Amino acid sequence: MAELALLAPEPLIAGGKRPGQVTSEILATTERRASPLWWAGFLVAFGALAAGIASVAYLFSTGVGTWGLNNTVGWAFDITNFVFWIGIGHAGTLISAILYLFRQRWRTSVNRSAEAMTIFAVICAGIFPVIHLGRPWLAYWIFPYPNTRGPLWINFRSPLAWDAFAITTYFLISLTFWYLGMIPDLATLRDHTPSRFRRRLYAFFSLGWDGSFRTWLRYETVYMLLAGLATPLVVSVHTIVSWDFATSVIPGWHTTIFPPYFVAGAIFSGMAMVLTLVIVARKVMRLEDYITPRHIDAMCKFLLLTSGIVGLAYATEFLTAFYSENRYEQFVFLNRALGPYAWGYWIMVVANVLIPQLLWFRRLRRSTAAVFAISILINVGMWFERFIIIVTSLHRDYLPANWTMYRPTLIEVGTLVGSFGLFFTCFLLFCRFLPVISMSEVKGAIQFGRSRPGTPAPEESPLPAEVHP
Amino acid sequence: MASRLTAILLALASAYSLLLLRPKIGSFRLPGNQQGYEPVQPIAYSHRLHAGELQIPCLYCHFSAERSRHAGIPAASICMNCHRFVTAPLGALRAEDALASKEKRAPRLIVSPELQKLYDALALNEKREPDPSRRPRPIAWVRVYRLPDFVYFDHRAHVNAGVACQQCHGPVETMERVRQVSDLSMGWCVNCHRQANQAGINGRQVHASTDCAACHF
Amino acid sequence: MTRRLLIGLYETEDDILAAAEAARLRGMKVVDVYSPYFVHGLDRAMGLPPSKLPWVCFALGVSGAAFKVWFEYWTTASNWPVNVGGKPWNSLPAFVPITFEVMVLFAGLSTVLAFFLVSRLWPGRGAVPLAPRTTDDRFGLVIEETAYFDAPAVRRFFEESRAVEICERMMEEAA
Amino acid sequence: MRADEPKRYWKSLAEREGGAAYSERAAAEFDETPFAAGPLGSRRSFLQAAGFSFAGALLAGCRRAPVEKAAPWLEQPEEIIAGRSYYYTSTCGACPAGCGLLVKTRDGRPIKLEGNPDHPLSRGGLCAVGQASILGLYDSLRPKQPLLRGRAVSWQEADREVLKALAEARRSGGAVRYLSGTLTSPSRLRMIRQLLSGLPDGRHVIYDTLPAAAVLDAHERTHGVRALPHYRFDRANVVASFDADFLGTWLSPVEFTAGYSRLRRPFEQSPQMSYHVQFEARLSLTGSKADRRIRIAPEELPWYLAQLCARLEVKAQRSSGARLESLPILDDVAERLWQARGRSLVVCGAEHLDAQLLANYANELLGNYGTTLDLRRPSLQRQARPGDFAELLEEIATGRIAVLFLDGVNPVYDLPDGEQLARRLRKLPLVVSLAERLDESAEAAAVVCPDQHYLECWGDAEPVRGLFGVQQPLIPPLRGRAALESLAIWAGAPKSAADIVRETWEREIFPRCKAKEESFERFWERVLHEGWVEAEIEHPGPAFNPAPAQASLHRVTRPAVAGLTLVAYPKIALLDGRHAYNPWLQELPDPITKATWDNYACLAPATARKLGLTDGDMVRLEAGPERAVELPVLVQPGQHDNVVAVALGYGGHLTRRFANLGPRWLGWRPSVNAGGYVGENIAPLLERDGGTVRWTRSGVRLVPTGKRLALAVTQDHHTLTVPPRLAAADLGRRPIIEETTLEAFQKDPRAGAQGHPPPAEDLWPRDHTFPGHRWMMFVDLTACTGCSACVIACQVENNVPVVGKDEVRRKREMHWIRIDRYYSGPLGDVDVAFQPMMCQHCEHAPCETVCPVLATVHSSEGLNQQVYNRCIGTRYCENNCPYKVRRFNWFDYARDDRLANTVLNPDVTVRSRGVMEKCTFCVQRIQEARLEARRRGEPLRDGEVQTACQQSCPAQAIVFGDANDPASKVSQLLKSGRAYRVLEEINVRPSVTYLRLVRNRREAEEEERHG
Repeated sequence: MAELALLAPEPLIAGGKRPGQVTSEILATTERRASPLWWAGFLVAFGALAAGIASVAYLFSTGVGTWGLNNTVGWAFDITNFVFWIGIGHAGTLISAILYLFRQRWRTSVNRSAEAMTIFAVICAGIFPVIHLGRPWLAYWIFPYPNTRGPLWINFRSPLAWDAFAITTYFLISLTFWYLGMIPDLATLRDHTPSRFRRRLYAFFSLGWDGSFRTWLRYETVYMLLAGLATPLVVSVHTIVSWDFATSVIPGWHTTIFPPYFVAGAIFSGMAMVLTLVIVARKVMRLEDYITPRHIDAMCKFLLLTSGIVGLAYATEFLTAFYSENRYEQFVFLNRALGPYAWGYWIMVVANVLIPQLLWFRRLRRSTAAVFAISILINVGMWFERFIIIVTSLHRDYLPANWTMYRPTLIEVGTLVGSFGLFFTCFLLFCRFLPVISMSEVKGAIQFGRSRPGTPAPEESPLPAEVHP
Repeated sequence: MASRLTAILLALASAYSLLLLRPKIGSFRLPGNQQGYEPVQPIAYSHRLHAGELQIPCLYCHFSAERSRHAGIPAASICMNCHRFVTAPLGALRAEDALASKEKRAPRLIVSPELQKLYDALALNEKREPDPSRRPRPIAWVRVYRLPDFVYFDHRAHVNAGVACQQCHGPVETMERVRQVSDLSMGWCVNCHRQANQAGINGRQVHASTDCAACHF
Repeated sequence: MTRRLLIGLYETEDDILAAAEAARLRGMKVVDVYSPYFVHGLDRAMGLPPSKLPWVCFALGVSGAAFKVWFEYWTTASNWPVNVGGKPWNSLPAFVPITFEVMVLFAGLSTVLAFFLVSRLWPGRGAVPLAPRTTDDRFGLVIEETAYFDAPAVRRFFEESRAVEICERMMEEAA
Repeated sequence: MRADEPKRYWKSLAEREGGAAYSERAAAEFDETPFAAGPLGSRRSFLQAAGFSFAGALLAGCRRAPVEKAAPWLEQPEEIIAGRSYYYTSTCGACPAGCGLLVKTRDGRPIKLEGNPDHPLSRGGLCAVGQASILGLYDSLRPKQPLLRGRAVSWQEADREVLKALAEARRSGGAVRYLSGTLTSPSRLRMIRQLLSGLPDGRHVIYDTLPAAAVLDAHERTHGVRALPHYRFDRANVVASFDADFLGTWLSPVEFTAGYSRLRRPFEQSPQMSYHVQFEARLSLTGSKADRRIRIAPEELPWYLAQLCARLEVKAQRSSGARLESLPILDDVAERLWQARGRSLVVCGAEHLDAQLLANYANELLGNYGTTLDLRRPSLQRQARPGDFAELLEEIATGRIAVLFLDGVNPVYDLPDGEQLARRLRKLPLVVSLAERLDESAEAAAVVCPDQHYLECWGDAEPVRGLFGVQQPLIPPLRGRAALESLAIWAGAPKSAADIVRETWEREIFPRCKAKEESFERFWERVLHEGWVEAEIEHPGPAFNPAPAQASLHRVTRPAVAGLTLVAYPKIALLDGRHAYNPWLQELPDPITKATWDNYACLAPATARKLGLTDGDMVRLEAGPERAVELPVLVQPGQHDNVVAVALGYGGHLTRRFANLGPRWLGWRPSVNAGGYVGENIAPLLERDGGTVRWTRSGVRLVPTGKRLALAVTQDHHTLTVPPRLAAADLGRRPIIEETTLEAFQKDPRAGAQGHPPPAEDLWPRDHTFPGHRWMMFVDLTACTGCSACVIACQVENNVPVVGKDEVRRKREMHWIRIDRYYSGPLGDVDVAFQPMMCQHCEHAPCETVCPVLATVHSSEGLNQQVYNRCIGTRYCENNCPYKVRRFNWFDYARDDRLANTVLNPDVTVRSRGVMEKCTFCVQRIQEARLEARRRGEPLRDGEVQTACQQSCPAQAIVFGDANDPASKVSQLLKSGRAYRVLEEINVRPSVTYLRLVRNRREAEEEERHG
């Protein structure tokens, strides 16, 4: 990988850490009292979660009618949020698995939080297909189980059934991957924590890990196997999500470009979300030495690449519609760009394609504030991308008599806010109680880029930090 | 050593509790499954006696099974077709006669307490003549076989296709009190339809649809 | 039978690599190495063969996929064929996505479970750390006393190979 | 009729009366069926409970369902078997048109009205209002008991009060007036005569809210008889209609539609259709079907008629010297009429004497009297005499009335000075109302003796002279007392309604019918079985006197048209507001505007643009001093620029009941306006001219208020052309509706085809053959008038809930069949096309593939099945439906009114919250017909299965049947060149085929319009 060559000269971890220092510094966040900033963040997130719970409770008690949907637009915020969160959930596994397979050692600083983000994002995503049901208490019917109805199985031809399997698999594999990566660190925590209660807890979850190298060897094999499985899984999951749309007959949905387009979009939005979180985390938790501008820089380049792919997809859609000579297809795309939801379309184009182009400038890539702002904008843009795909394709489809407009209700907004609340609540709890950075991996990577392994590295790298192509 | 003992004790305890719970577990049914339901009816009408011993055809009373969705519970007037004349078993009548002559009174016309309920429902007096001072009151039987409201079962289709009543209702002619024999689950319906399509009914080719809309609309 | 284990604790990756290799080459009985992270090259230094877990992964992945394809075919085309949108009874292309997912699920979960089984890891298993700080920043080389290399010889070896700390454990073994 | 068929009619009075006695008893008993009123509430809860079964699985102790009792009859009725539907004949009482009915009853209650296919007027059709009128029977707000000054009292007490006043009037010679709408019931008229004859000053005054008095007056002058001709559209090859909405609301729409559409079915075998030209100010349903539509201001109408007459005079060489002005369109119309003389028809709906005289003259010149206009058997509808009514109002004003009876009229609501009238009524010694429900006039009456619904009492009708229909009670009375019985009591000879009706028929009708039966009994049996009977008419048609018409011809001049003219009009569903209580009708989208739950000010696009108004802007409509109503604007293409059109029938007290309609949640908004009514009453803006309320008023003003009101319309985009900037120039129009001209059709039956048939070969193996039946539906777009009868028929048949204005506004209406209406052509002079759209039952249904739980799958007979109890509500099917015909239960739509629930069809599941539903092709009817055929051991014949929409369609535009039966009607239609399928190119292979819309135009004309 070219990336490797570019990154090799600069140390991955600044400050010339020694392994013991790594342990104490990373565990510091879990062992000292929570900072007021953490509490503030937690309360905000929990408040949002409470709003979401209230919205969903109201939804369950009253009906899906409390959302702004109608006979023509059967999905809007619900599936937008679902695809959005699933997309977010993709960067975690991507960073962990794909970069692991490509031996991108810079991943060690961010993979843990990225994987946690995946888990929480998939939880957030998984909620929506359930709550959007008319009769959510029957959601389990989507799985085939022996029953007294004949037995009546499920429709394996339905992309929603595929979805159910894909998301379940993705969640389980991601969870396993995350947990597996955390076992050595949990053992470290177990041996490090002064609290008896916590020791017992960590002891339970660390499964009796003792750092035996024979286990380590198998562990590395399993980890690599999982990474190898997770990589096509990431691609398949978002491909399947895109098939929810691509296999339909609705113009604007029925497009073969969707799988690569969605996967690229997912990685794009996921990476942006990782950036947002990591930038906050390194500041709040004083992990600047572990998450260095180099990491951010590398992720920015990834953003630039995926933004390009997404932009290309936007253009391609218009091109296919143009040469299809299909009146319905052409209309849908013109309606996106010029119709009543044009504002959403242009937010999407600006935020996802135009603004990320700023990342061509190295100075901006190195400015955490700028990257933070751009990453947030990308998240907004990617949310709108899904909204536009779903709503504008539905609200004006084949028969003009069916055309309607969609307007969200407060309950829907509350549910969206609630999903962010859930995500950040989980993430903040994770930061508080688990090592946000994979200690065992960082310890293995601290020598990387240093002139002589094992000895303290100079403060500044003697080599040029980066070679421009 | 102590832990091993505890484990053995625990295993024994759980085995014992399983043994205790066995009837409960054996009778476990999914919700909605009323198989084995055998409610007490307002009149202790015996299908064993009428359909079994006396061999009255099912369709004599449940005649609408041929022409309607519902098999129907016969009207009291159908009962009266016979019970206008038959008021009790011969033995009971003789016993009453004997008792009456012993007590030196006229024998009562209505001996059976169950038939008394029928005559009461029709507001008949002791001579089984309409009693204008009383109001007829219909007999509220307890429904045994019940399907959810989203299922449309049609007796007419089955009876005319030659499906025996006992196929679903079991040996009613042997039951004192009617019991729900089949579990009335969808799988039970569908399997019968499948078998009928393959094997026919009484050697006759039939088309028993397994379309959803055969029952759900 | 009682086994006498000697543990040398090292501070750096290079030291443990050198020490483990040296111990093996000298013919000492290297029981295990305990390390806070995966040290590349240590398997070669210790002469450990590669793990067989990939075979488990492959076998279970394939059987998961096979089971799912069969199950999908059986439910949709055989057990109760239902006309869905005019699609053929056996809509094989439509079965691919779930088959793939189930393959990954089977392969992934079973590999991890196999790993836990082989490595004897389970919740609540009490860990017996042979040496302190091996989950933090120390590398522990565990060598068993044998007839050729008695305890003092091993201790000497540890001191020569820059061990920062040496300790001993006695282990009862049934077999 | 075979003895064993499901349709069963009464065979004898004794039998029927026995039945009534039985059903009275039956109603008191429990019902054996699980679908009767009682357990209905539990159906929904059961669905829910089934849903929670997973949770229930954990509670092993609670596994027994609640005990359900079943009480059979005590006395087995001979004819009735529980669970079977029986059909009885009756006559529709929703309006005086008197269409023939077959009432479907189940276990002692009517549940659906169907047109009687043998009825000579309606021929099997039934309009939306008629279909919906069954809900009136189960209206729980109808008063049970009489009211004496607002207090519920016993019948004896009410009768005492009335009899006392009548006795007083008899003694003192006080005036007794009986005010009613047009009554076509011979029995009712006889009883009124009987009541009034015993009084010194008793008079029956007839007053119509939807009058045709000018037609009557015109015929009085030209023919010497005050009669309303029986228009025979089934014989008219050329129709020129001047503001007569004969397909929608004028006189007898079902009959007219049936006749009209018979001549408008171009097929290859007979590529002919009638020609229809419409002159009108607003866009009416009838105008929307016209081959040629000319927008005229209401004031210009007599002049146009005069010009037509002048041209016809010339052609008939009977010119009276009227001046001919250059009007090429009229030249063409006159020519066509002349070519079809004797088979043409000029009708005029305006309440304008000159116009009506001229229309008569035109018909006379064309020789249409005796062929397309029947005066020997005149229509007996709309018999009002405005003069009498004016006199009565005068009498009321001066208080010279002792007793006033109000029967089926609501003048307090209808009249511009209704409030004043109400005050005056309260001052009268005694006002007795026979209203079915408490409307404005009943509220002003001292005594209310509620009449019964026509399905629960005896009655009869004579809509056209010599054609008698009978009404029979089909349920023990739920509310009120039959007006016939009230009248008999007040006349001093109490008698049951059954006896009264029988007596009338025996004495008055039987002798006139020259029946083949010897005895009345046998005759009566036949009448009850058939529902109607025709009597002989002896007198010849009257002679024509041209003088008054010619005078009009010379009197009428062309008026100057300026300013805004208010035009009040009856809507298809609401008419004059008598059915405003009916939520089905309130929620029925107007076929033209597609609006529900409101009336509004329709403005022509040019006018709206000039005033800067768009849909939903609130305006104050001001007429005269201090008369104003605030209404939302609705821009109506095709309307005359100088006209504001507002619907009648809204804003009445009967609509107050809808205040809490619809699912209650945070975002809920009421279906009524701030005043508590649905819509606004427009009557205060109109002018009363003696006994006539003028429906047009010139010189009204529109003042924008700056407020807005979201109209509950079901269609937002009105054309098949997408907004121009959103489409490439040549791809803007969507080939959803295909249309052609008659001329093109005659050259090529496939003319106008635009679709791309899908490739014959299939990607998949042919796994799905349909060896048994293959159900298909055809919809003839040429025949369909958009009247929406099918919508209500479907709603009744399939238990479709009412959702309320707020839900409709949110585009969540539940109708399984909707009528898409598309405009084309220039905005001022639009062409209208209607397209009934329901589930297309696609062979390659996109909805089925995407449902994860197999809740919607295909049947072996080509039906797209929706299994409610399996549905979990992903709505994926709805999204993936290219026709968007699926309907989702967003909430648990209210079914709180137990009495109203009685109307539910026990053969169709009531859907709970969170499940999808849609048109099933009336699978319950297929199932019923199939099982009955099997029971008889016969194959299912073509036509035995009729869907509800097909059954009610007055134009017979819908055909349903088995495409695997080579002799079936659908198999024949499949071969038609007009057949096309919507969105054929996406290869979903729908089972619904449309027959191309053909307009009787020349190709050049069409090109000129759309070129």
